[in-house]
Amino acid sequence: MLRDIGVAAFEDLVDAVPADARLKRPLRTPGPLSEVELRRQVGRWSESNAAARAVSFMGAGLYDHYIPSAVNAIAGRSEFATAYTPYQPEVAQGTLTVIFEFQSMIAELTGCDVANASMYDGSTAVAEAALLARSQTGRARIVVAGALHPNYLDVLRTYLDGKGLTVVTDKGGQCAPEDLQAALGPDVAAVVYQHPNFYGLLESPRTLHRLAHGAGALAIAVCDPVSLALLDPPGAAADGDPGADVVVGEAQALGNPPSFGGPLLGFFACKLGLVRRMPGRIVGRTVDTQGREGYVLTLQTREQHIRREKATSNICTNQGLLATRATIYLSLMGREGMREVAEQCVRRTHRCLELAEAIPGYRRAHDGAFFREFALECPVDAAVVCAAGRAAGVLPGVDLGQFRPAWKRWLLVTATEQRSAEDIDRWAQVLRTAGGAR
Amino acid sequence: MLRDIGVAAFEDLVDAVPADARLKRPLRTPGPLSEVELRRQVGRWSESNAAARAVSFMGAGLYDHYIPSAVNAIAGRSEFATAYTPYQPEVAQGTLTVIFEFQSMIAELTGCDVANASMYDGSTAVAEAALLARSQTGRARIVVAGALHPNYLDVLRTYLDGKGLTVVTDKGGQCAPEDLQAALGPDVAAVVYQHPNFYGLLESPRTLHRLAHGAGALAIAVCDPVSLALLDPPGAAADGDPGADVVVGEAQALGNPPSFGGPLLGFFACKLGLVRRMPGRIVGRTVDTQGREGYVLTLQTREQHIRREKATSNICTNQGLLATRATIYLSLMGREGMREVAEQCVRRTHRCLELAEAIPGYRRAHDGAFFREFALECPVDAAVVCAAGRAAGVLPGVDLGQFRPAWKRWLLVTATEQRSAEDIDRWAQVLRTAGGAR
Amino acid sequence: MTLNRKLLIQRGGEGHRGPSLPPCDVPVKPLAELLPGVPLRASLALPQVTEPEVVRHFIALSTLNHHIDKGLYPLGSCTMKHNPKINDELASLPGLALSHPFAGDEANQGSLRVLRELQKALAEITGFAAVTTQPVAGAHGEMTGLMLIRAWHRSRGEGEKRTRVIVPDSAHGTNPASVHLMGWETVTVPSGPDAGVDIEKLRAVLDERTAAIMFTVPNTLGLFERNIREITAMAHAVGAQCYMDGANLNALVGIVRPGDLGFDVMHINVHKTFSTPHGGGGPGGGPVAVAAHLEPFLPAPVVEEQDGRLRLVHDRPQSVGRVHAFNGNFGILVRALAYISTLGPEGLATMSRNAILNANWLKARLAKSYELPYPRHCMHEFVLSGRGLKKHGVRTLDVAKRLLDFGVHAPTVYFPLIVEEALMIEPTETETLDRLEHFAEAMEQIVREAAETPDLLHGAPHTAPVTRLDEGRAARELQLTWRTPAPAPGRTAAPAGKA
Amino acid sequence: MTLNRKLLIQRGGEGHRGPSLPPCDVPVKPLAELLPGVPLRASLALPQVTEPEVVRHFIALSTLNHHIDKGLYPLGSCTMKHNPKINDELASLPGLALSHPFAGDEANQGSLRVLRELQKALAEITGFAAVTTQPVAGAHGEMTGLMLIRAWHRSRGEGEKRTRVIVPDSAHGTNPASVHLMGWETVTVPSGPDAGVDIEKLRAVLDERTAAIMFTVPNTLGLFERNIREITAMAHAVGAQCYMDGANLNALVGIVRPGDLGFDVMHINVHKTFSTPHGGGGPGGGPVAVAAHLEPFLPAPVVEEQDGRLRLVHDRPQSVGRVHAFNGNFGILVRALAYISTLGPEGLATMSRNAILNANWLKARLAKSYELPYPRHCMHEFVLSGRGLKKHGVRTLDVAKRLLDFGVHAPTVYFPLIVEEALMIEPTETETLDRLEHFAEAMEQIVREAAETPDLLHGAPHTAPVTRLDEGRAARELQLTWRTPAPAPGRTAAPAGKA
Ligand SMILES: Cc1ncc(COP(=O)(O)O)c(C=O)c1O
Ligand SMILES: Cc1ncc(COP(=O)(O)O)c(C=O)c1O
Repeated sequence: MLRDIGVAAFEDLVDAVPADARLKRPLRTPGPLSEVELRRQVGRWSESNAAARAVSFMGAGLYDHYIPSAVNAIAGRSEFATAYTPYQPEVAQGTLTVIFEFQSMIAELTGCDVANASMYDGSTAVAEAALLARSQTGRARIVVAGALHPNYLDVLRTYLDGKGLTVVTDKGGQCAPEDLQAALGPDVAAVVYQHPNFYGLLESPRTLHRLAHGAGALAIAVCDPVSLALLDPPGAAADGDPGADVVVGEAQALGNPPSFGGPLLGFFACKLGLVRRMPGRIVGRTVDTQGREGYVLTLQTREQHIRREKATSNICTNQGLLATRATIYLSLMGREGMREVAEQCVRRTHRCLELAEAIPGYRRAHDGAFFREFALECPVDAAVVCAAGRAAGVLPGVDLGQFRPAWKRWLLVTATEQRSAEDIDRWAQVLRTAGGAR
Repeated sequence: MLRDIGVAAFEDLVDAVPADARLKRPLRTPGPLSEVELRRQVGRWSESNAAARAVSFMGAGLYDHYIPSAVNAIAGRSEFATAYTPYQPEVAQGTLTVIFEFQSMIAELTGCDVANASMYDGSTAVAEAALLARSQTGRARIVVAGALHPNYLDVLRTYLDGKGLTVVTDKGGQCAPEDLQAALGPDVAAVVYQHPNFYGLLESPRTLHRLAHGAGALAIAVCDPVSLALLDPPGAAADGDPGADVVVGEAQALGNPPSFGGPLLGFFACKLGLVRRMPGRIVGRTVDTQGREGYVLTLQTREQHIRREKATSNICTNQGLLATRATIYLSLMGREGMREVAEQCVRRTHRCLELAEAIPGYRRAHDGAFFREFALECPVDAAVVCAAGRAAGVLPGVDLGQFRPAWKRWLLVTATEQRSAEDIDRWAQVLRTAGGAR
Repeated sequence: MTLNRKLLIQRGGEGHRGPSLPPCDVPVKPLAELLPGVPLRASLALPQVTEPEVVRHFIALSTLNHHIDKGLYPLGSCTMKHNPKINDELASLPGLALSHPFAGDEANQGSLRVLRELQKALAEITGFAAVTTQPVAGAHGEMTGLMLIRAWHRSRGEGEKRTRVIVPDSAHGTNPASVHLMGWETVTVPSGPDAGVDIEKLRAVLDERTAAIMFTVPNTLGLFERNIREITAMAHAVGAQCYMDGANLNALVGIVRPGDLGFDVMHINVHKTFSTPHGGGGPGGGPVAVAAHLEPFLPAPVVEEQDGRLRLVHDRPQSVGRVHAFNGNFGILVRALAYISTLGPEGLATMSRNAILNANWLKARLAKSYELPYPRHCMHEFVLSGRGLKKHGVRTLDVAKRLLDFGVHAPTVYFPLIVEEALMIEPTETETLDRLEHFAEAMEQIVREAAETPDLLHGAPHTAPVTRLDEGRAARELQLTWRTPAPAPGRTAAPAGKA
Repeated sequence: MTLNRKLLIQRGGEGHRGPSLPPCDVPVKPLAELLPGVPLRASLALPQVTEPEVVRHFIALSTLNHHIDKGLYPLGSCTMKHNPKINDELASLPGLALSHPFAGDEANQGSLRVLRELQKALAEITGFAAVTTQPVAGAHGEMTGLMLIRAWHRSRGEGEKRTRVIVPDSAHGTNPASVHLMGWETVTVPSGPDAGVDIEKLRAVLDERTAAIMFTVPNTLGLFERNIREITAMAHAVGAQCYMDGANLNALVGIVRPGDLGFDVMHINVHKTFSTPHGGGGPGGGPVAVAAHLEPFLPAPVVEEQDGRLRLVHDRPQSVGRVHAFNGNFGILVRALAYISTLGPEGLATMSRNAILNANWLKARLAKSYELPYPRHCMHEFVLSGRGLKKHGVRTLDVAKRLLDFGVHAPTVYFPLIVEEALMIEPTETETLDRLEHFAEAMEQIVREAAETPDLLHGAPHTAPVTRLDEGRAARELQLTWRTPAPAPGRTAAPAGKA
């Protein structure tokens, strides 16, 4: 090949690279490892995680849901996994059609008019929603109403450079409308609330929307898509409330494993009127020169590759394959399946609470209706319960002490449809052991 | 649908089924189980096998070789996995081309002219070869020369209805030519020998061929395809010997897991002159009406669906997907990779022997060169060594006592390229522990 | 003009390598020292290709196939139903995939449990006393079943005299071929006008030389033999055994059990009724179920349970012996058990009911445009005749090839032999009404095309990767490996597109 | 005429169901009791379809895609190389796939080990002191890197005044977009005639308002900036930081390390250089590597090792904060580490060398038929101009669309903006000479076609599942979900075939 190129040595090709800056030694990186060795090594790492064996009652934004085998079989196909962004739509109708279906299903779940092709995760979707609200309203302040996931709040703070952020602390777990009212003003771009919130408690979306809209701010809902299979969708109009302007959230739960927190699937849905400010890719339906239906990336003039510094966001690569998985998942589960998933999560988690409340020393940290997650106040540090769980092959919940010292007796508990009654009994046994009350 | 069909009730459709013979109660079968429950149950069964954790030094016809990840990724595609036998070649060129490549690679490995699309397993391939020899020669007696896998011998006996079978017992592990000579006669249809044989020992194929052919019998070699990457292929002519007439064997080792002994991949290769008596499917190359190359099932007049009772065999469904896996495997490994696999198996197994011989009480059961497997005589029952191994997460070899009481101190040992030096050291430690000589 | 489709041996070359192996971390002694005096081969002509190119090669090939995940596959007698993905996942669990039959029962309780549970379920479904899971395909099961019958006759001192098996003329080719493998003789009985066997002709050939009758139920016309219990009784009356070819079990589950129809033994194609994927030709599974009197003869070893522990019992003095080197197609049996467990008792019955419903719906619809030789309610499949199209110079083969242009696979054609220009159609229960309608429309359109544009059918398929292939040439030239020279090169098409 | 391609919502219906859930084995209380007073939704318009139909739907869709396992994918700046299958396998090991970040360090040693080893390897490859693996894409990394720079300036009391970032005109759109996200201003500097940045113009805009320069190395023309060290020195001289967009790192590994070129911070696209599959748009991974002075500002938490135990350290007072809810795209990072480990030190260097070789070979070949605006040796990619074809009325878009007919993907087109009718070609190192030759022949044939049959190009692609799509209509009509009415139906083609 060198001859064809017309050089004598490879070095001639890279002569623009300053000779004295070049690396003159081999890299000190691991390997080379054959597949046999890699499987052994990574297999060992995998086994050293408790998740290799334990049953999990952990949520807090990442859930261990049932993933139908067909999701893996289909999404693993090279055609989906190894394709690039659909820049040549004529040879990317597979990906484009799937995104169109994804957008449609997210719009349906959230009650919004439109949805995009995905965001990095739930937290950055929240942050981008806040930025959208700022540019839409020309106002600066973002008000977080009640218990938003602490990590989401962190990311929002990072994106907002710590400025213009007001947090209306929850009262007994939920946002008190009067507290929110007090925090509002003419400089508020948006009210952000999570529903069900970080503690799993249900908020009053319509009230929050009315307050936000009353102040001329946008209402941004952060939702768990599993809950949306049952709950009144916040993006839809009802009782004179036009609905949230933006609904975002994390859709990992739809056919994707927790995977130590990534890759995830942020979703972003909104009113049609906001679509030109929406971040990320959007697919639209059109026709080809022969009049056949087809799909393309559309509204690209919002995007960085066209608009550069005037783009609505800098996002380029997104979380496409997870959106594909979510689309397959939702298709397999269907309306009835999704409802059942949600109902089972509700019922199994409530069963956990029922058992826990019968054990001396344990009680709910909050009142109020919760969906599929609740904070349990333990008679000992939650870390003690977690340690007891690990010994018994159970991850009994999220130790909230890792977020705030004041929460160190709180355990955030969820049970998906994968947790059997027997699992839940084992879970309760862990609580008994840890609480000292056998 | 019933209306379209023109009946009032489903029962009308099955009115030919005698009413009093019908099943009037629900079946007593397990389930229904959701995927979640199935994974739990079958997962539990899987975990209860020692193989879930132990490193294996077991062979005897089933080997734990490295399977490249790409083999699973490709062969798992619906296009290969869920297609039927390629009866409509125009929409089965994928399967047909793969079989053609499989036949080509098996022919190359064995040194034969042609190979078929697969047999049930190595043992039934041997039996079918014996039947071919009978019909080709018009003679009845099949002579087994030396150490054929005992289970293969069983299957051969079953297929031959126990008749016309002479076993020339090995001498010190190998077939003694004079013993074979003594067993031959004008009624002998074929000489069947395994090479490397059941004990892993190498036979002298050319000598055996000469004896067989001298008696007017066919020579049938039973081979491990991994060994054929290095060994002189018995089907090829050399030194005036035209080679074995038929080479059969088990190709599970080529990209397929042991899977408790099935599904397996019998292969069947032979001289071109025998092709019209060959059992099973064969693919041939041809052209379509536009002159483009293509592949079809050919010589179907040998097969049961055309010839019925005059067919060369009753085989219909074969082991196609395993042949696909083997073809992908051989393609990925290539000439160099296959040689290296074989060499590593030789070296690692010889390393086992080296370590074992240094432990008091252990010694080889036979002399003579062996390929990738050897019988080790233990100071205690092999079952004791196996039990010690299980406790230590090692399956140290095959306890030959399960075949014959006289062999109860013999452990048949193999180490594939997957067994590291460290694994082999652990193996030796098991031997020490079991032998009482720490 | 995509890259010319080449065989892998024509790609790559020196220096191209796939995935690597671990380094040899044991002492690397020269082979000549480890294999003293052993003749080694001089060359090995396998491809040398990189992983990306291997992957592309096989993925490109894969796309040339029709498969069940692409569309309807109404191959009569093959029961091409959906293969749930979970079953493949379970069969590849490491503890199962890596389990080794010689590791001992203690080490293999999980694998033995699978065999045991499946055997129990199959015995229940078929109404028999015991099941062997050693046979790996239908034909293998047939052979095994006939061996059991032979062993039973021998045990009664009738081994020598009973050497004939009576098989209806509608039987699958494996039946007579399996009979032949026993060294026995096939006696063919013709079907009567209602597609049932001609009872009088049957009676005429049944005698003390009869080892067995071998019936497919429902038969290969998809019809249930009304007189089946009289027939099995007649056979028993002369001391013969009754073998049922269970390839069509998909019609019967939860409705009627072969053991209750007078049969003594049957095989089951798990790659049909129990949805294990067909893999482009296999592997399948052909368990054999038997009445109690045949149990002692089952291939050894058998699985037995005692106090919850399972073991393989080899000591079976009356056994016909092994028919497989190990335990049958275990990985396939895992899938079958998973399928049975997923459906559960009611689901299994619904499966057969829906298979029957789908077939009858399609039959009723297509009877309007094709000839239906046996106008009765069918079970899970039915047979049409394409004879009526001959007047247009169109044959069943043309219909089959034309169907490929509609994205569906052709039915089984020219079988059973007793129907002229047969089209044997089995839609299975996993197809929706949408799919059946689409298939029916295609079949109807083809009837119109036969009259109006018969050459369109003669030239079909038009949209497949290749047009009709020259099978005669393949059989004449016998190019069976890539070492044989390729046929004269075809036209290299320029990329499509109107200039 | 295959079954009309429908959206899933148009299929199935009542009674159609996918896989089932376990029965609810806890007390089934009415929802109204568990969710008292909570407003529930009235309807949920999701499809109801069976598993077989869902599988077919998505498999049929999948076949409409080009993908790296199908053929060449020479998208410049995207590094579409082969994705080894083993990497996917490893990422789905249950212990990794199910690990939960809130389970605590004790429970997650394996996952933390992956992060730690990858961070070490990336630091070594890039020549930087530390790496964060939190950012999940290149653009996310850019934002994170700029935040680190901002934090550093602030720590030195210069936060207020440094609000400008200098970006060459050849830069990718994410660069200015990321700058904008910081509330900063982009200053664009033009490229000189040798495609390097115009040093004098650069000098003119560098001042104490400059927060950073942001360079892609090699640049998006595939050319290595000869003066890069002078440039970084110039920037440092005015107190600015130097950000390297590492999207093109595939050209540099083992050859030169960005940390040794004067850069302070860079991001790495693991979905390019380290071969994690692109998934039809993502997920990727955008780790950021920094020199020691920026380390205190990295997003919290960071992984630390002590006595072989790993932990996530949150107490990082100077941290810019979190940029991701958890630990970045962990599953992708597993793949990247597996890739790095497979290649090993020498393999990594060979990777970049071969990427450069392949690109130069193709460049030398195509320079004979296309205009090469910058006739220099390139690194891993190069840019041609299709300007010469305009005289035939053919544009680069036509070339791109026509290439699809040859079974290869089009290069990146109309980028970088500084080349008229740009074709940006990156073959990657995993392509064989065969594949490059085929691509070159296709490109050459297209030049001939442009002269002889330009309409063939205007109408291209001819063999793709659809012809060119009306993007204007899509943007006008905004049919963004299946609730919007479908466009006027297209022609329903009769099955192909000449009557
Ligand atoms: C009626 C009938 N019997 C027997 C068989 C043979 O089964 P197998 O192919 O599994 O050997 C078939 C297979 O097509 C069949 O349809
Ligand atoms: C030069 C360059 N910079 C940045 C990016 C953005 O990376 P990502 O798509 O991962 O956000 C790209 C991606 O195409 C690129 O080519």
